[in-house]
Amino acid sequence: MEFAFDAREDSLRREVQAFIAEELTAAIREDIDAGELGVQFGPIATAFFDKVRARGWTGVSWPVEYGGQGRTAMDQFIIEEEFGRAGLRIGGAGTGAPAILASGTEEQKRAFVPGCIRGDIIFAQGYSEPGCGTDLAGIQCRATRVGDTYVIRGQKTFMTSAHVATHIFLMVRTDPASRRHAGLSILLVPIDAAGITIRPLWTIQNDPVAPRGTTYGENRTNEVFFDDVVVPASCLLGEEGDGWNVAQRGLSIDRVGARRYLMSVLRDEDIVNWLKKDEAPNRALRADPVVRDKVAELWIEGQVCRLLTMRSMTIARRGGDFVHEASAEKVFAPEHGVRATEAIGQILGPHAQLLSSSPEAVEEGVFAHNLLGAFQSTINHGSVQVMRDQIARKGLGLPRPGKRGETV
Amino acid sequence: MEFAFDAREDSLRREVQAFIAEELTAAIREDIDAGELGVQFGPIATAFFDKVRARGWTGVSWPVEYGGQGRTAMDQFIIEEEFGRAGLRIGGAGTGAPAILASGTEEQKRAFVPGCIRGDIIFAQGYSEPGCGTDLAGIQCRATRVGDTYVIRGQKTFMTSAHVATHIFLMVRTDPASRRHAGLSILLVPIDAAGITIRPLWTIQNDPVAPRGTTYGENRTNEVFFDDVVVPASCLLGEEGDGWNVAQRGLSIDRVGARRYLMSVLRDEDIVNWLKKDEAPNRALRADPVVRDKVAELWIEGQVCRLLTMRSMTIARRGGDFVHEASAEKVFAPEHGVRATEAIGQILGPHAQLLSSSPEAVEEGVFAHNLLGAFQSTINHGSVQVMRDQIARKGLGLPRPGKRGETV
Amino acid sequence: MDVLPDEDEAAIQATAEDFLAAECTPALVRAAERDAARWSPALFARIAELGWLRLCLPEEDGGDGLPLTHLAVLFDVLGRHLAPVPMHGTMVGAITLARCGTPAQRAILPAVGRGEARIALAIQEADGSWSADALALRGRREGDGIILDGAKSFVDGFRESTHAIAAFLLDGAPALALLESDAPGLSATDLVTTAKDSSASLVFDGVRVPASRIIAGAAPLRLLMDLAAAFLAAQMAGAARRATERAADYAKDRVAFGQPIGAFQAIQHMAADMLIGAEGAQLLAREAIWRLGEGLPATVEAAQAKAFANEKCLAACRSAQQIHGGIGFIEVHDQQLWYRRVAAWAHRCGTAREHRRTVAAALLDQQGPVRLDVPLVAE
Amino acid sequence: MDVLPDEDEAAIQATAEDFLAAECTPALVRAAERDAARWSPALFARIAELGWLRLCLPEEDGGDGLPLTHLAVLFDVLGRHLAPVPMHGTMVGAITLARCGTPAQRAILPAVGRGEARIALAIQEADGSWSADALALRGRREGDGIILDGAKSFVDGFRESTHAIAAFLLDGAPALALLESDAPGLSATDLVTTAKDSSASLVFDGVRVPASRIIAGAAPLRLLMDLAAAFLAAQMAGAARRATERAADYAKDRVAFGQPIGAFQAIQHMAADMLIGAEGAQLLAREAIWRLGEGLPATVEAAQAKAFANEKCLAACRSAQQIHGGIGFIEVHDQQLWYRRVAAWAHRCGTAREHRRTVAAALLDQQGPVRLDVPLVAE
Repeated sequence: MEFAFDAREDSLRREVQAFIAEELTAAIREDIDAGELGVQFGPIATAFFDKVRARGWTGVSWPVEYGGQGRTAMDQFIIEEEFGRAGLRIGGAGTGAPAILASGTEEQKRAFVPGCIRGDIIFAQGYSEPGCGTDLAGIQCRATRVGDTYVIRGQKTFMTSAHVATHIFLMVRTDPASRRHAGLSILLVPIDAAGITIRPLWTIQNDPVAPRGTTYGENRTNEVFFDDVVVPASCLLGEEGDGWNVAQRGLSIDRVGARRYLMSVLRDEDIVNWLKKDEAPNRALRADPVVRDKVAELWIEGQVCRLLTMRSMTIARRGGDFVHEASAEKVFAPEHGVRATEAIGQILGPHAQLLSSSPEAVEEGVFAHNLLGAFQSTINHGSVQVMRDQIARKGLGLPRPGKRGETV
Repeated sequence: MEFAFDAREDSLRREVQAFIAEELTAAIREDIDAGELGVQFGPIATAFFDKVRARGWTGVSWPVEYGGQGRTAMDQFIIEEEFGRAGLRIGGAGTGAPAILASGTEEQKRAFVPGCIRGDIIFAQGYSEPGCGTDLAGIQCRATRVGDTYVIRGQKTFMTSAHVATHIFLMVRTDPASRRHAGLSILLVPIDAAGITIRPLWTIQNDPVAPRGTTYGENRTNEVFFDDVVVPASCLLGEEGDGWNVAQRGLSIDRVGARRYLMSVLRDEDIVNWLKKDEAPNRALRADPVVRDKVAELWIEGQVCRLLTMRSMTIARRGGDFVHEASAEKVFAPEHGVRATEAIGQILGPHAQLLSSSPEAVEEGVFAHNLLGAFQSTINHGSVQVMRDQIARKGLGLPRPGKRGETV
Repeated sequence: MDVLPDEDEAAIQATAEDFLAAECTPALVRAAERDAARWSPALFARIAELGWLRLCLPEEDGGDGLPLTHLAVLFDVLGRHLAPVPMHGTMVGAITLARCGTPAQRAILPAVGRGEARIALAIQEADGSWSADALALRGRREGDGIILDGAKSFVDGFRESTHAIAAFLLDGAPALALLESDAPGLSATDLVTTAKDSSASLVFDGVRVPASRIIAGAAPLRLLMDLAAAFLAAQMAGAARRATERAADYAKDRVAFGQPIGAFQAIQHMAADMLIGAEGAQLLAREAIWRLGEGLPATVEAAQAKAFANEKCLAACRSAQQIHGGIGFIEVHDQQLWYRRVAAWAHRCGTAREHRRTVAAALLDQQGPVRLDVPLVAE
Repeated sequence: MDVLPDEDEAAIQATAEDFLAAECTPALVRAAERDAARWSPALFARIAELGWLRLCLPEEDGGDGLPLTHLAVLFDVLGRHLAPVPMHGTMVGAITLARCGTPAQRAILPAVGRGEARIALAIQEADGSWSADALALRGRREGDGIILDGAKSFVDGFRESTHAIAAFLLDGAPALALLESDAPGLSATDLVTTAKDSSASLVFDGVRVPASRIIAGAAPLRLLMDLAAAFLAAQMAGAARRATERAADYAKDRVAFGQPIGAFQAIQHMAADMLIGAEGAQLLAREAIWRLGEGLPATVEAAQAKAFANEKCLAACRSAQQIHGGIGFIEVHDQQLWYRRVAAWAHRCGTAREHRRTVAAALLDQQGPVRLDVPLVAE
């Protein structure tokens, strides 16, 4: 056991912090905020991200031969955490590249991974459909093999970055006779392929728009329609019919890591730092033992989130396989985020309802917007219900339910 | 709506309180405590209970023709509550009489109900078996009709009052080919029938014995073995094979009412009244805003327990049927009891572990013993899991599970 | 002891449910959100026609003189349908005036009963405290009246009100002032809340209130705050119950893993807890309102109801979101309407912490033992 | 950053698990409960032979000088098997002496390593507070030493100890006294706890302690209390984890409603939460112990671990009882052993409320912003 980062990691963290403090100017921030989802922005921000890339802080843990840095997952965590704390997303989660590295052909790796690292290629995740979210095995979006092409027909939803993406990491049913997990495949689909229609789904964070750093603060996601979209068969990732396993390798990265961790715990720090402000209401709340007790309770839970994340990082570093540990993190941390959000509401009182554009809003309304969004992290990328099923079965060996008898 | 007792009920309550204050002497208490389960005791206590009966405070809501008073269920609640607060059990729950009144023959009603009221007849409840508790439909204890008799063979467990009872309210399987709820019957079996063996099961409240008023403080329950026990066929209650329905009518009374209510909430009052004592540690804890906040939270939950109980009483008074209301009470109140017990532990600190015989024990160790027992009330007479199933299905119309598919 | 609606109350409840289910659709709620005024004058006019506003006003003030429990069931139904009308402040204000006002002050009540006068409550100030001890707005005596200089915040429904009742300090003691919303010197800034209803901060710049419009003393403010907390708790219970029913309905239809998600025990148990939370809040609120109607002390009961509702009704609505999965996050889906509103209501009229402080004081700072069924009286 | 046992730690853990699974059976635990001394000298002797007691003592004191994390895994395994041996007080005391003691005071350590010296901790007093501020026992200087008159309470393992370390006030500041358990003037009264292990109240009637046996200053007491809280949290995490595993095993076998109860989602989700609670406590405790081993400030980390363990490990053990149904209540069934012990441990070495107070002070009463991954230092 070693509950500390090593000297090299500490120094990396300081370097990233110093870089952000020096380089991330107000002008760059404005440029980034004017863009979408931290990926579409103007020339000032582009220059900034070029510097980030020049430092080797994107594609950190990916292989050198595909444009990565070949460094440790912990280095990547540190870099992502520091940029995440500054409100910026730096590569990694949700990009599709991990799955391509795991299952792609040599050609696909060369075609996509360097672009993902450079930011030229942005994947949207094409899993959910109107009829299936948590249970992805119900996917109906169909791709039919016709000669050297696939013809795609169907609909996807909650494709958050579709409107800024260059490609879709698309899960389709290639075997129409198949059921459940069998007969699914992953296609890497160019977003500009003919027959793709993207329609915005505005979220409850849209009016007014959630401030930076809100947990699940996206103001837009998308429905995407595929109307006989023809793509070359070379878009297939991995084996046809093996899409479930191909996707699992890519999905798991969204359940752990810096982004998920920060999403769940930033409010713990925010409320403490807000209470420490030298203003009268803050002073009064800070002196209230009931507030203090609650804040300490949240803080301790936040520490558990951190340690569960560090446990996942330890397992990854050691090259081991997860049993139930990633699922445990994906239950405790999101639900902590919800508990923290609601507890903070009862500390702030009526200020907790004031959104970003409101006079008298506290911290640009981040607590209020978080209240609107936090529950989403208990659903996306595997609901806490499904995660608990997995903990019980994998971590404790409990049996799958069979046909249940009468219960009353 | 009328959130108050009427003048007659208030006066009844005052009368019972005055009676207990005047008549329940230390000598009587001693005599009762020397007995078992509030039903076996010496001549002093017997004289006291004769006076209670003379006031018409047993069998309160049962028909006059069978020795009852024909009064309201609320009168019975008030009387049971006041005696319960004094640590005494007065008729009603668990006696078997409600089920006999609902399903018995005229002869059975005359044979048993007046005796239950007088205290001459005491029923032990013979439901659980080693292989079935929550799922009573798994009962295997067999009764075979042989001429004008039933021959009983099998085993029961957790028969708490078997060692003081005169009869067993016994659920048996009369149709060996039947499964689940079908083919069960209820027999009213004299405890002294040949072939019945009673063995004590000592509980974790036995050494030292839990003080009076501990939630689930029984120090003994029993296993009961039936070795070809022959009883007359007239012991059958209701129709042969209809035992499930016969029992439901008797069981429901154990899920609501004064005893269940007090079991869940007495600690709320106890901790407040203990904190109000004029001693230094109590004063210090009483002044701690964190303790105050927690005690208020428990108190509010206790009020919800009271109101859920009053809702059940309202439904009963109006002659309506329960939908999910009794189940809601049977979820919230026992779990509140557990929450209260554990929260009080973190208020009391190391005193919370001191049992009844310990020096320095707080309130004779009632909080510590409660910690040992409170969880039992989330299990007995229908686990909170089964109760929640019922709330969801009956209260919200959610479907029974069918054959579940793969969940991951 | 009868904790369920009686025949009259049940009839009002059924009528209100039928009416609002038909008239107060999610589309109407959305339209009110988009409107600059953020309420539905048309719906409020219909409600006035139906007589709900005069139901519990005294007969001598043009009301029907029915017990306050009728409002308990009405607020439940208004909460169920998220009715965008200024019933809460108007009824709280009107009943306070009916109880504590002079005949001159009560002169507004017939207009309230007709829906013509609408009242907003200006109780809290910038720090958000829900406590008479936190009052900072002071009245300065001048001639036959007082002058108010200062500010109020979190004044819900001010834009659609004709009047406001403001709490302030007069000679160091609490008092209430009945003001016209357009009183000279009074200005409002809109707040933007998760509920997207109307809420405002007020600035009092030498606002003159004649002595005849002042109600002095701590008791009227106490009554006003108790009514506000209890009525809002009732409204939250209704909303939470409806959110629970909607989630259950969704769970019956939505299929995952080969069966309706409502057949999964995890969803069933979550739904059961949602229902219990909503029902517990409803019972607590109804008890408080019944006591208020009987003229009994109810500060502790109102505090209990709001403390419990804040946590449990919000949890029920959040679980309803969870059951709805991704669509709970999407603006065009209706479920979020319940969540956003209850997320605001859970922070109005006092936090759980503040209300528990009231309960704790009643429990611990008075002589003598307590019993759960013996009401506590706040100091 | 590596939060899992390394090769050495894992080896110790595996050895300890094998040994205690075989030797420290529920029957042995029960026998210790029935014994007047309430511990197992035989098991402790075997543990001493295995060298566990000297593992983390300094080499110059006859120890193996291994990092304290080895004790973290040992306390986990001791908790798993409810080992009725005085490891907790003995190790806490010994490490405090090793860190803060004079050479003369450290002279006891080789005997500790051999199992011959066993230490009980006399920290708390009659009011049960876990705080140096609550010390009331005062030492009076007399000649070359001090005289202690007063009382201590909740002294766990005193009956089986050869020594006690008592916290007291010397000239108004905290100090520790190393005493022989049979010191003249020292008398004990047994307490009866849910754990049915040994715990006592002590009366000091003119107990004389030579100056050479005094360790003055707040820091040694702080270290002692941090070690006590962190080790006990580690032990609770182990017990909760094992209770969870046992409940899961039971749920695989026990059939109800036509399937093993462990196939019900309600049971599965309860079990998942039990596991997470035990693992969270384990991680928090291990971090605290690692920091203590590195000589870093760890008061906040120890407080975090014990606060979390008190609530979550007790909840896990209680849920294990719930899964066991009626038999959880029966003395002859073993599951209750875990529940009864953790029900005691959850109330020793500080309540959640007390430990959260420590965390809150470190969070809120110091300058500068906080970050979750930057350790807080208690004042």
